[in-house]
Amino acid sequence: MSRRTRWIASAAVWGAVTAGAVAAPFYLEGFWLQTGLFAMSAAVGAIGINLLTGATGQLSLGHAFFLAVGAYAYVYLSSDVGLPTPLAAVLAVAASGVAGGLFSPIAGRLKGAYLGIATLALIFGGQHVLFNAETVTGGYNGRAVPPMELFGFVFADSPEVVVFDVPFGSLERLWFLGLVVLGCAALFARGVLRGRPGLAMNAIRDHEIAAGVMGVPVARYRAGVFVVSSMYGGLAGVLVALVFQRVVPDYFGILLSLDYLAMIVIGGLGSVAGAVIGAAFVSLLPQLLTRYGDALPLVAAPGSGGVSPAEAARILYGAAVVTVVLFLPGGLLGLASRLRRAIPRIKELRWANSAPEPASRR
Amino acid sequence: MAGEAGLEIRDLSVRYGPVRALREVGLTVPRGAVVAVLGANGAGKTTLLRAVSGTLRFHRGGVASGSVFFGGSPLPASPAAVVARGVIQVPEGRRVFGRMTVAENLRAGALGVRDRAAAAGARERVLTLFPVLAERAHQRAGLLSGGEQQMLSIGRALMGCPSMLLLDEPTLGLAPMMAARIAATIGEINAQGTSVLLVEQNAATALALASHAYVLEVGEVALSGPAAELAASDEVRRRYLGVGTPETDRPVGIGSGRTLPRWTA
Amino acid sequence: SGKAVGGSPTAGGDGVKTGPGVSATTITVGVLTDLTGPYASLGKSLTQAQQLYFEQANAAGGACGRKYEVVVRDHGYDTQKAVAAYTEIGPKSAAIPQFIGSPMVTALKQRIDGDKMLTIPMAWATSLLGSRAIQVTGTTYDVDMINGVDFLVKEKGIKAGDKVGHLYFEGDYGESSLNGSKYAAGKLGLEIVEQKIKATDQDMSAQVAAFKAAGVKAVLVSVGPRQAASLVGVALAGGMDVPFVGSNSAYAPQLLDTPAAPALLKDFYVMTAGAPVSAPMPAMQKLVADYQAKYLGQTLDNAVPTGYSAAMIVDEAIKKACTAKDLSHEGILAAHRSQAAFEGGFGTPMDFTFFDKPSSRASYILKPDKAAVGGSVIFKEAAVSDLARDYPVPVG
Amino acid sequence: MTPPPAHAGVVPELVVEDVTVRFAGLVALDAVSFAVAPGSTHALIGPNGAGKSTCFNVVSGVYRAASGSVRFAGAELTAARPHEVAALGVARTFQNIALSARLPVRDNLMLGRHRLTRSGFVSAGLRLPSARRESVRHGARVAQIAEFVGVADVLATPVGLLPYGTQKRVELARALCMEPRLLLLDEPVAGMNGEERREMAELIVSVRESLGISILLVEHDMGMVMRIADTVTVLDFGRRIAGGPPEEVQRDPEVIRAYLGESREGAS
Amino acid sequence: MTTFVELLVNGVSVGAVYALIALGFVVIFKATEVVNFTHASLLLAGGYLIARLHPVVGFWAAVSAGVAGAAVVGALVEFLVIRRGRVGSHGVLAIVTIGVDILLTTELTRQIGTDVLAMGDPWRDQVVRLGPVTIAETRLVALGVAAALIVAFLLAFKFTGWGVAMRATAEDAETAALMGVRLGRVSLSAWAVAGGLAAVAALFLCVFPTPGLDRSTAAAAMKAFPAAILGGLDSTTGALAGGLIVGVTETMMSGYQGQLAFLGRGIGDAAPYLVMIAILLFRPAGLFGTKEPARV
Ligand SMILES: Nc1ncnc2c1ncn2[C@@H]1O[C@H](COP(=O)(O)OP(=O)(O)OP(=O)(O)O)[C@@H](O)[C@H]1O
Ligand SMILES: Nc1ncnc2c1ncn2[C@@H]1O[C@H](COP(=O)(O)OP(=O)(O)OP(=O)(O)O)[C@@H](O)[C@H]1O
Ligand SMILES: [Mg+2]
Ligand SMILES: [Mg+2]
Repeated sequence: MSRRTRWIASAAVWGAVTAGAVAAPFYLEGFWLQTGLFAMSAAVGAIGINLLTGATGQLSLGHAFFLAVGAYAYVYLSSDVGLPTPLAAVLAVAASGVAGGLFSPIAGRLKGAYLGIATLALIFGGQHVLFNAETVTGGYNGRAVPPMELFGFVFADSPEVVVFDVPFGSLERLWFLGLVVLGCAALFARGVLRGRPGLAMNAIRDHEIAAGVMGVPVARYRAGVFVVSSMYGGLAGVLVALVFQRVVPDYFGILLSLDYLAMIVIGGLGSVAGAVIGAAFVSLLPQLLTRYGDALPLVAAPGSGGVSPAEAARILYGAAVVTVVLFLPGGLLGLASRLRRAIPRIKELRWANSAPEPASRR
Repeated sequence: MAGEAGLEIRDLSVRYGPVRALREVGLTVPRGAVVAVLGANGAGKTTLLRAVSGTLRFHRGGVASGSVFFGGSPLPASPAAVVARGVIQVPEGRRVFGRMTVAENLRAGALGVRDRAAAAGARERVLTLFPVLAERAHQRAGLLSGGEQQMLSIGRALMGCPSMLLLDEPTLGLAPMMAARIAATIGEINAQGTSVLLVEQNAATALALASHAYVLEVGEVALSGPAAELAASDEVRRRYLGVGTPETDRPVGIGSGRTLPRWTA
Repeated sequence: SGKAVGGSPTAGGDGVKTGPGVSATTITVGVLTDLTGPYASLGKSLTQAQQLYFEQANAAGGACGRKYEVVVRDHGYDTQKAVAAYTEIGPKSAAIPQFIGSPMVTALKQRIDGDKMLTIPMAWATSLLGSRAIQVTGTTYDVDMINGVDFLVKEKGIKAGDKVGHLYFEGDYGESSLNGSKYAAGKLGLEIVEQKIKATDQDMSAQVAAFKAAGVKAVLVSVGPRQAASLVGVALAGGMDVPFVGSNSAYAPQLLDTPAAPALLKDFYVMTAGAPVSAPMPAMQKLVADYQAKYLGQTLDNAVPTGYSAAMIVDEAIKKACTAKDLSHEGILAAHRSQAAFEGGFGTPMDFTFFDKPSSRASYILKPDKAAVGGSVIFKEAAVSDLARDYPVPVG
Repeated sequence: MTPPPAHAGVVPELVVEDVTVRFAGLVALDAVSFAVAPGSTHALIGPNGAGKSTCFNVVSGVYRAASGSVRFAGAELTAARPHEVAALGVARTFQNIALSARLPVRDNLMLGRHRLTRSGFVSAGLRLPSARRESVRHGARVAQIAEFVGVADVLATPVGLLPYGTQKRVELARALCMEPRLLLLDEPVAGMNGEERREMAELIVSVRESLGISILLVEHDMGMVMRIADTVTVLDFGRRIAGGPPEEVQRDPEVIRAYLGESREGAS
Repeated sequence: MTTFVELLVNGVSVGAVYALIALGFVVIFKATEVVNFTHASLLLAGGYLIARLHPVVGFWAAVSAGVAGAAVVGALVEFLVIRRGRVGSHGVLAIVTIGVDILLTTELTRQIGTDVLAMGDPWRDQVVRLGPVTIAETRLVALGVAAALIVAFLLAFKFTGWGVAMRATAEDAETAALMGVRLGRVSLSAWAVAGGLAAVAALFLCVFPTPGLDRSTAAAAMKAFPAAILGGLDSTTGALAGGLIVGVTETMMSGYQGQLAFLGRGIGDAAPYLVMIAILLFRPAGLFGTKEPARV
């Protein structure tokens, strides 16, 4: 198949995806928009941790901390310092980067399970600070998040805006912001992974000493990836705060970190698309189940005994992690590419042309 | 064939997913014999040994057809069961347990041996063969030099009191003197009744040791016969004995054909 | 598209103005509870009690010619899930008779206020006061603690200059309680020795050691039942024989089956605004009978009347709003706020006209009792201490 | 012995002086000294465990020497970290293959270009034109080197699926991709048969011919050492026991005793 | 001074329980190099069995049954999940264990419901008085059991064929198979042992100073993480040392939180992690852990 047809095919797919994403707020109710926005934020964070864990082989259980730094820094900088919100958002992302940088003595030196568990300290230490530094963080109850304001346009429910007869509240408006942020974050990460830094990261993962001998400053790169990954975390934090309109310390706990790991494994380690797919899966599944749990067999109404929808969601989530990892090496993304190969006609739409089986980089 | 109760490989085909690595390979190691397998890189020598030991599944491969018999009955597909039958492999690339000490590595080699006296005897023999292993008994194996690891790898296999030894490039990375020692040892072990299937790039050594030899090419048996006959064949001399024999020793470099232009930044 | 503008309060066929959650035949109430998280046992009792209430209400003809429909969402004490659940059921609920978790309610405070959604949080922190739509029932934690300190001074021989320990949870619950105990201590010349813990802490040995070292004469307990049991057990075993006064969330009858039982039965008291299920009130006895009939063999604790009366508060507001022919959120809320002396038959009367003050300041003092239904009995009838009456409640 | 090519001037000398390396209770290198003349091929031989790889590790910055000095291009290498050594134009292959098994050959080779390329997180992430140009230009060079080494047809294959011998070639190609001035080869023909050995030897010679770089070689195949090395240094138990032109070393009784053994024929 | 001694003694006694939890964790890591997040739910399973069975069969029989039952659960996890995962990467397997943990914990907490289950142990709330300091009998027993088990495993790993096979498998399964190691059996036994250890740890976690087993019990497994890392993930001695350090740090920080108020109240929970970071800065493989051999 010629380059040209392939290009046209992929342009068509992306066009359709974009059109769908743009049309969504006109049809979906608030609940779905909110869920979608959580998924987008999760995707941004998952891309970040995939850079670290998937591409560089550094386990992190502390990612939730960087989300917290981003979220709280945004709130602090915009409401207490009084910076314009876009600037506050940018600085909040930078602040997460700095927090990641401060951890580099550990992040540059440890690896594997040791680093993973060491990063738990970020979660517990971080939550301790969040609970205690009440003047900045609001303590246990957290703080309200000021809405983003870009060039005079406010991402909030008021002033009212109606587009094509559909009232555009904060969720509808944020939807587009989320799309743009996710798109940029994904493209950036793809560039990094396919470029020189991505190779160096993979080399560190596969053979640390060889990477050094090939000219890669290993400790500096490890720390660098950690910083980039924390900045992704921070960006996800800002986004989730905007959607939430509230930041509370409890949210940024160990479970969130574990969810992120599950996302990248379910989606497919080391790739951007994998992170996005995994994030969507992990964020949507419980919501789908609580929403439509009543319709499922074996799931009982909450409060009536039996398996409640929340429990069913947990069980399905756990089962999904197990099954995907065991039976779909390469995650959902791997499954997708295998399907694509299996169905010749769709094969023509392949946008990742090379890289056969072990899709460790994309 | 003379293969009275030795190792018999019949029409063996092996695949790694879509890659076909062996095609209808037949090979016999009579009891008490040394048989050599030669072949270029990627010919399938390692694959052959993996198929015998039952470790193909670790490489996402499997036997497509054919069978392996040992002592007159089929060899089971599980590595542990193969070891239990006395068929022990020295894998390619040393594969010592780097985080365990040298002594523990040897211990691991004897895990399948019930008979304590036999294990002690084997240990004695290994340590006299490779004194350096005794000196380094408590060093972690991962820190040994390449050649020392190779010795450990062979020693570890000998700890299992094999009745049939599969050797995948045992002299890889060994100094000439040590390689000669290994060759002599193989002869010795063989003399004590152990059959040997030897995969070896050093064709001269291999053909000197073996009674019979096979040449694999792209997964198929291209040549086979008594070792002496093969050693005399032109083809084998050219391809597998090439470097290192004075006759073919010609000045290389000049006129080697290829050149790489310099990089200008 | 289906989302096009519309859905503002419209008049139904019966001339009643309706709002979200109210159709011609049904009134939907939303329950945001915790059935799988740390407060699962509370959530379960509350939810079952409320389901019982609305079932009974429907059997008695419903409200305003409509039947109640209860939508339950379990957020597992996770703020994000609670926000998502509110986004889902908020637009289709007339009121929320149960919302567990003060961080969750706080996170949604602005939206609840904006939606004018009558919401009854199942948390009693002062930070939830000050919002017109949110109705904290009974006393707040600090008021309970003030009454508790008063009790210690009046009946347990604590006097000015003594030290009193206060073990509390990180968060609203604990900190609200601590506010109360500090206020009371300041007024009475006591010294409070603080120990803060997390919900995941299980073993209170270190805290007991610290209290012992400080020489406390009594201990206030604003933690979960497990921690309370551990504290009391360790203290007694270690020879620290002092009275303990717990907040209403510090005790669960299940603990009487554990080795901590003797210690709990000895000198441990619980402060609460609602009467215990063992209280000899006719309404309570009927509730106990009905509940046991419907939920055979399930734990019956003091959360049952709490949940039941919260449902009753919502039902009353809706019925009142019906007479005013306005079942919009605003209508329901206005009807609710017009009640100055609500009495559901389960304890002290409540005043809903102010939303920046607790609706009551009277606390019962309960004592664990193995034989009693619900595991506790009234030790002292509900009363307002002088200290609590004059206490300026912090708001928000 | 081939005289150093004319353009050898750009290649500095490697001087190893009195280098001692100790590991808990073991002297792996004991005051070893030798020098690699610009543009020459220098072989390092010795029995197993003599300290050859350790020597490589010291030169490439992987191990720290207890004392002594290693100088190259005016820099002291004993204090340098691996990537700093690489930056000076020192490349090496590994005795035990150290490639990224899951990545295709092309990516493994591109890693070799790391020191010659510049694009960082920002320019790669934003796909700045500079980063694109760089990757195209260096991609072409990688293809050229792959062609030269004979791995051009497996550029897209994950390394882990290749046979041992081919992986060894990829190792060499990756080192060449660093455009080294000094190339350290640790047993480049281990695991190869006669013909492949000869090819590899030719390849090494043409590398030196066409690039004029210095090569430091560890190899147990004496035939090959004799034919391609200009100078040989022999180590035993961490000590330098002999050195000089190959023919001389080959006849040294000490070397025969410690390394070659009495019957060289049988062992080659 | 008395307070200090009392806190120290308490810290050591809590630490013994943490050490027990960490030990199970270390056994799996040593045997399979997998960071086992399922440990929390194995703990819950063991505790649940003991709690449910003791009224029926008596305490000691219930403990044996609990240990056996949790071992079976561990073995089942291995057989049904871990074994199927020819994933290669230990990091990915660790994530599988997260999934398994979610499954098991959800079901077990559903079973436990809102109850608080007593373990029915013979020590009840008895304490031993050492001068002015009191210590719960349960904790003394825990310390003894932890020490005994740790010594036993130390010896087992070093000197038995099982230990050697286990470590060999962890490092290189294929080569271990070539040594005649039955991989399935080794891995199965490791998980079974970890399950049994979890039951023992659960017992001591749920007796006297804490009121009993309930749905939040599993959270305590988190304490084993800093303990295991502190000591070195692959060291049984390290599990003991790490457990004690975590216990003492936590207890001291909580006990003195009045004096340490500037660090924020509730520092007791975060403190073990801070100590862990401090130690890892100087010893990246923990106090007793073995460093990766690095040579090329
Ligand atoms: N895991 C695998 N997946 C796919 N193909 C493989 C795998 N392992 C080996 N092969 C292929 O099978 C063929 C035979 O490989 P094998 O390792 O058996 O060769 P060999 O004769 O041992 O070579 P060498 O002398 O280099 O060791 C090769 O073409 C190789 O690329
Ligand atoms: N990191 C280390 N820690 C401890 N000992 C080491 C380390 N590296 C090497 N050694 C020891 O130093 C000695 C020299 O090792 P080296 O690898 O340099 O040998 P070599 O000459 O390359 O041998 P071979 O030809 O077998 O590869 C060996 O005895 C080895 O055990
Ligand atoms: Mg091979
Ligand atoms: Mg070497």
